[in-house]
Amino acid sequence: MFVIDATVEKSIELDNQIYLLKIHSPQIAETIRPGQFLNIRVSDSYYPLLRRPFSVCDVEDDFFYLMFNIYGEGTKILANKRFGDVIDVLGPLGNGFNYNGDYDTAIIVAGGLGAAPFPFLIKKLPQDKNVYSFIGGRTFKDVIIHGMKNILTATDDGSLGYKGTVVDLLKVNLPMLNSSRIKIFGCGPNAMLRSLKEFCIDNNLDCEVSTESAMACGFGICQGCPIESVDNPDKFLLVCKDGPVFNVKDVII
Amino acid sequence: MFVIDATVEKSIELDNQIYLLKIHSPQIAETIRPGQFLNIRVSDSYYPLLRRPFSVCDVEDDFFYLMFNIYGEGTKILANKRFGDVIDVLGPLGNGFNYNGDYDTAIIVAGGLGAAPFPFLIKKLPQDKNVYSFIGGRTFKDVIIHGMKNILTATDDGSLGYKGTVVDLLKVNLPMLNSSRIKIFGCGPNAMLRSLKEFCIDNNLDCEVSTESAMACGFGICQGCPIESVDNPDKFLLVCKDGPVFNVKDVII
Amino acid sequence: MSNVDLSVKVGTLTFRNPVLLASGTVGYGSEMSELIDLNKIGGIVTKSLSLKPRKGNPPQRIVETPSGMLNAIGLTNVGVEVFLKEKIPFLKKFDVPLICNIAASSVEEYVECTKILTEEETIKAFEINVSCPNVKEGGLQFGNDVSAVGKITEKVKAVTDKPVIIKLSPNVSYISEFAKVVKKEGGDAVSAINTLVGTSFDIFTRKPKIKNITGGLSGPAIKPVALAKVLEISMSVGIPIIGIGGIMNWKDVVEFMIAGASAIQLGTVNFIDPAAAEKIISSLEQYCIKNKIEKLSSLTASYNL
Amino acid sequence: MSNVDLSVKVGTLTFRNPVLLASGTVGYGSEMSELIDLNKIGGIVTKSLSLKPRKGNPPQRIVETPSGMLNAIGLTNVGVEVFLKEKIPFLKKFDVPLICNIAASSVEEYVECTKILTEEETIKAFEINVSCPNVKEGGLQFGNDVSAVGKITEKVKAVTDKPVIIKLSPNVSYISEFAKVVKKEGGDAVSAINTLVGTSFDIFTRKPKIKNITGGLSGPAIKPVALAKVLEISMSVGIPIIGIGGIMNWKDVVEFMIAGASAIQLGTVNFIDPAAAEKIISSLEQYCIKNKIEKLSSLTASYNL
Ligand SMILES: Cc1cc2nc3c(=O)[nH]c(=O)nc-3n(C[C@H](O)[C@H](O)[C@H](O)COP(=O)(O)OP(=O)(O)OC[C@H]3O[C@@H](n4cnc5c(N)ncnc54)[C@H](O)[C@@H]3O)c2cc1C
Ligand SMILES: Cc1cc2nc3c(=O)[nH]c(=O)nc-3n(C[C@H](O)[C@H](O)[C@H](O)COP(=O)(O)OP(=O)(O)OC[C@H]3O[C@@H](n4cnc5c(N)ncnc54)[C@H](O)[C@@H]3O)c2cc1C
Ligand SMILES: Cc1cc2nc3c(=O)[nH]c(=O)nc-3n(C[C@H](O)[C@H](O)[C@H](O)COP(=O)(O)O)c2cc1C
Ligand SMILES: Cc1cc2nc3c(=O)[nH]c(=O)nc-3n(C[C@H](O)[C@H](O)[C@H](O)COP(=O)(O)O)c2cc1C
Ligand code: FES
Ligand code: FES
Repeated sequence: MFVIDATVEKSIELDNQIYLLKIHSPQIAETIRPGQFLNIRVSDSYYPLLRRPFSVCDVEDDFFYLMFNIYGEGTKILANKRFGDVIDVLGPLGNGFNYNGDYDTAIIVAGGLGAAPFPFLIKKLPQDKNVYSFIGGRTFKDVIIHGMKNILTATDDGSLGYKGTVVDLLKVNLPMLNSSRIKIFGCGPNAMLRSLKEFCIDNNLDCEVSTESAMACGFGICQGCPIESVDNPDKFLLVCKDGPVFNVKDVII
Repeated sequence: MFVIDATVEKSIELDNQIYLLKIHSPQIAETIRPGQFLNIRVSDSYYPLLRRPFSVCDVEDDFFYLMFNIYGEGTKILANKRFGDVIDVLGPLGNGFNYNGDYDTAIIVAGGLGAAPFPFLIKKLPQDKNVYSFIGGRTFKDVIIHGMKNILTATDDGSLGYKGTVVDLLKVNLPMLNSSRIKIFGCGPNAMLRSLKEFCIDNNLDCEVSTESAMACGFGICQGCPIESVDNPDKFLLVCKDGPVFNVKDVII
Repeated sequence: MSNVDLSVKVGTLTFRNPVLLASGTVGYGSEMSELIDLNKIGGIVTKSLSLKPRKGNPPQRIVETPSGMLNAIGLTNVGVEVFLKEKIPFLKKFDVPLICNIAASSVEEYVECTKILTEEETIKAFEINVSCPNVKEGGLQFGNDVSAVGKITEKVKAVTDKPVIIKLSPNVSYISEFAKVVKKEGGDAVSAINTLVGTSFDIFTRKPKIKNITGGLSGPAIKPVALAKVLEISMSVGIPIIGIGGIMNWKDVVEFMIAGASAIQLGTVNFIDPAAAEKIISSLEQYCIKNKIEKLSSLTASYNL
Repeated sequence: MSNVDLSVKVGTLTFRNPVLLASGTVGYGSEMSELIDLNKIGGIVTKSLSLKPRKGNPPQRIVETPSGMLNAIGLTNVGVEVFLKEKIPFLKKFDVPLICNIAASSVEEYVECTKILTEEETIKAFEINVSCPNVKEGGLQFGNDVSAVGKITEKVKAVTDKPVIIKLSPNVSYISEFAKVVKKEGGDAVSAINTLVGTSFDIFTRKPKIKNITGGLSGPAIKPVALAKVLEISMSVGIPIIGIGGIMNWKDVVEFMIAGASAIQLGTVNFIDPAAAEKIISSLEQYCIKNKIEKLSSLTASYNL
């Protein structure tokens, strides 16, 4: 964990108003793992005041990528960064995915911008794993397939792929994957994560999800990001330090 | 008085870290008079929150110019404006100089950035007036001669022109100007304005100065910019509305 | 024309929309009238008036702070007499409810001002400023004293039939105690909040940047505090509330109404974006249409705790 | 090595420089130690401790506001016992004065905590939090009650020889009255200020963004208020003050010292720029050299009104 000034290489706007920010930082590129995140100071003024947490979306040589859409003040400023702009990055933060396990098929389940951490995960997956990417969104505009492999899509309105939630799509397709040694990696809105959790627990599937929370510090000093633990009702876990990736068995989403 | 979005044409950096911002606005260019000012919103965030007042430095066709140096947060943001950036301008504000009078020689007395309003004034002076520009600064770096005519300079450290204050320079040179019908126009730090006022009153010279004050609104609704009136000790004048230009006889600086 | 009803009630007062302009941030209306159409605004609250003209504090009166500003104007005003003679005729030209804000140094002065002003039919209501942090007498001395606020309410109510709104100070432990006494003494509504006491030093001269030493903090910086005060009153006292503090846009207005405000006032934003009131009113209308809200007033105290 | 003396005294306590890290914004030091050299910091104030562990408030606990943030952590902490067993050993490795902050729900609990912790020699002083706005019992209930603050000071002083600093609430009319009672009951210093009560609503769900309904406002937005509170105490009570509230850089530190603070604490800035403390300390040194200030402590209460 360190604080570093990193230099923007370029800001890329994908079709659907999704931005990819390519940033130069050998130190981050070298140390960060899939599922970890960075806490980014978007401006040196006091407005916006707090850093903004972003998953690392991908790493390429000495560069890393962030993926986001313009949501509020902070992401608006980020989207306008240009070549040569310097941004203050705190990271690597959090635990990251456990992807070196005893399984043969990795299933990505992403809702909307929940796609962000997966290009990097897919890149880092050991060679011997198969990957299927289940990508959902409200409409076709919200489906982000950048950096995904073996893609199946679902939209609430049926404008692209399966009509229904991405978890429904998973339910329908799982039998056909013909694998008993599956690990699921999910990221997306809480409602999606809750239904994914239910499905995985009912079907005894190993599943890790990347969670979100409002955050101030991002590294465990403010206690701002609690998440209810299954094992210990007397104590919250911290999304920033104990997560953001949790096994669905361990947390109440 | 109106609020308008104006488009930056370019930001020009003069040698001595003085910026000229050229801005497109036919409405401002057409209506503003020398000595009037604009209250400018440098960013649409809440930091910095308040508008910043700037004299109009010059007008050319459909463009107007601001002149400033990087002083704090606001001027830093302004200096970084580029072609196409839109800024929110409130103006024209204040009264401006009375330059159409019964005199034949206009004498400009400017200290440091007090030079700002004079290029426009000099341009607008009736053809039949002579102009001399007395320009002072702490060192040669602070002497701004942009847009001035018949220049005499003074610096506190003697690094350029006369060694001493610009008012001292005026005292020394006034007899040589050979004119009895003089009008003096001053702008600069309060200490300079005070000594200019003293000199002009002692010598019965007609003198208008452009004053400064912290401001919030710039158009008379906040009462934030009082200046002590000579005539009426029971009531302050407002720099933004009754000024910023005052005859030195009327105000206590 | 849409069917949305933006009108709100504050006690017996009706405003065509909840957006009023706050005392001290609109002068007596004339400058603002060049920049916005006053006939569209919910109402105007005048700069605080006292019986005699007040010169106010010497400069520097204003300093910027992070997302806020400090002011110590010191209640500069033309006095009741000049107001009636010179300012009212201009305001009469507009179809906009006028609330007259009064600040005084004694209970008697509050009463005296009200007595004189209540004769003027253009004035629809009074807002009694018991909370100015920038004057030695009156101001906080009253604003922090429950019984003084009660007494002022009672005495002012006794000399006017028009609604009396008491503008409360946020610089107290429990603002609801003040709202309670206002209600008890017959006050029609409360305005919350006035500015928070603050200061700022020049680190080179070691002098306060504001000549008055302290000033009143306003602007977006104080919005969370103002909202908490409005909510506190709303949850414990049944009195109409006019919400004030850091409102910059229509979303802030909705937030204050949800927290308990029947109407709101725009202060500092008028300096930054003089057209804010008009923009906000039309955005509120759009918001209602989009969210199928028939009566904007249904937002008031609609919090979901 | 420069000859500048950055050290400051707060009552009988000496710190090598005035920059302490505020309670709740540094945890128990371990995470921060990865980002800055704790051996250079003036001191560390622990997250508020209570006798038993506290789970704290459910999420959402944090929301950003203009130039500030609201938090309602609810005093999540490991409790006195675990603190001594698991956190102290780590902190012992550093040469940095440790101030233990205590928050409790009753006078007895304050006393009990102090009694246990005073045995631990690593702890140099106590900061008694009587002003947390985010817990039902204790917190503001004490912080807004002069006699409760007096009683807590007296009882805690009775069970420890170490300096006792009382952390005051800004949510009161006159903070100096609280400082006075602390002094009278033998308190060694006051910390000013804790957070201001604030709230924020989601305009779509109409729920408070913070689950606890209200939270504590911190950050640059509150700096002017904090400075005014420090000045108020400094002008009327002869007690050392630790200034807190919105400090972001060395200039802010100088401003607080001029206004009356002997030392200061960094809070919210630690989240934004975890290295702020180190940067500030070295800038303060530069500032002293440049301005030929031999002892930084000479700034304290050097205001020029
Ligand atoms: C571990 C982690 C990883 C994330 N990764 C990504 C990513 O890769 N791409 C992406 O687009 N977004 C990601 N987010 C969400 C991202 O942080 C928010 O979209 C961002 O803060 C919005 O900032 P804004 O200034 O544009 O929005 P504003 O609404 O102006 O402000 C956002 C504020 O609200 C809070 N907030 C709002 N939305 C969220 C949210 N979804 N999660 C947490 N806090 C929120 C924050 O506290 C922040 O202070 C991640 C969040 C977390 C916790
Ligand atoms: C009528 C008028 C005309 C002006 N014309 C010019 C001009 O042409 N060129 C120029 O460079 N400057 C001019 N100034 C001064 C200019 O407004 C300040 O330099 C500017 O506000 C600095 O902003 P900042 O954000 O960079 O500085 P900051 O220090 O970040 O903030 C400035 C704040 O402090 C106050 N302030 C600081 N300095 C001044 C000052 N000198 N006058 C008034 N308020 C001040 C303001 O209230 C403002 O909110 C003028 C001021 C007035 C009143
Ligand atoms: C420059 C200035 C002058 C003010 N003058 C008065 C006044 O005369 N009387 C009064 O009751 N409130 C006065 N106020 C307080 C405002 O009416 C309002 O309560 C406060 O500014 C908070 O709202 P805001 O954050 O929207 O500005 C003044 C505020 C400012 C900024
Ligand atoms: C997330 C957070 C947690 C806090 N927890 C505590 C606490 O446990 N005990 C305490 O006395 N103060 C606590 N505070 C208050 C700070 O110590 C400090 O008084 C306040 O934040 C103002 O300073 P700042 O503006 O520099 O943050 C907390 C503040 C924040 C932001
Ligand atoms: S964000 Fe601060 S502890 Fe997690
Ligand atoms: S700046 Fe507002 S009245 Fe002059």
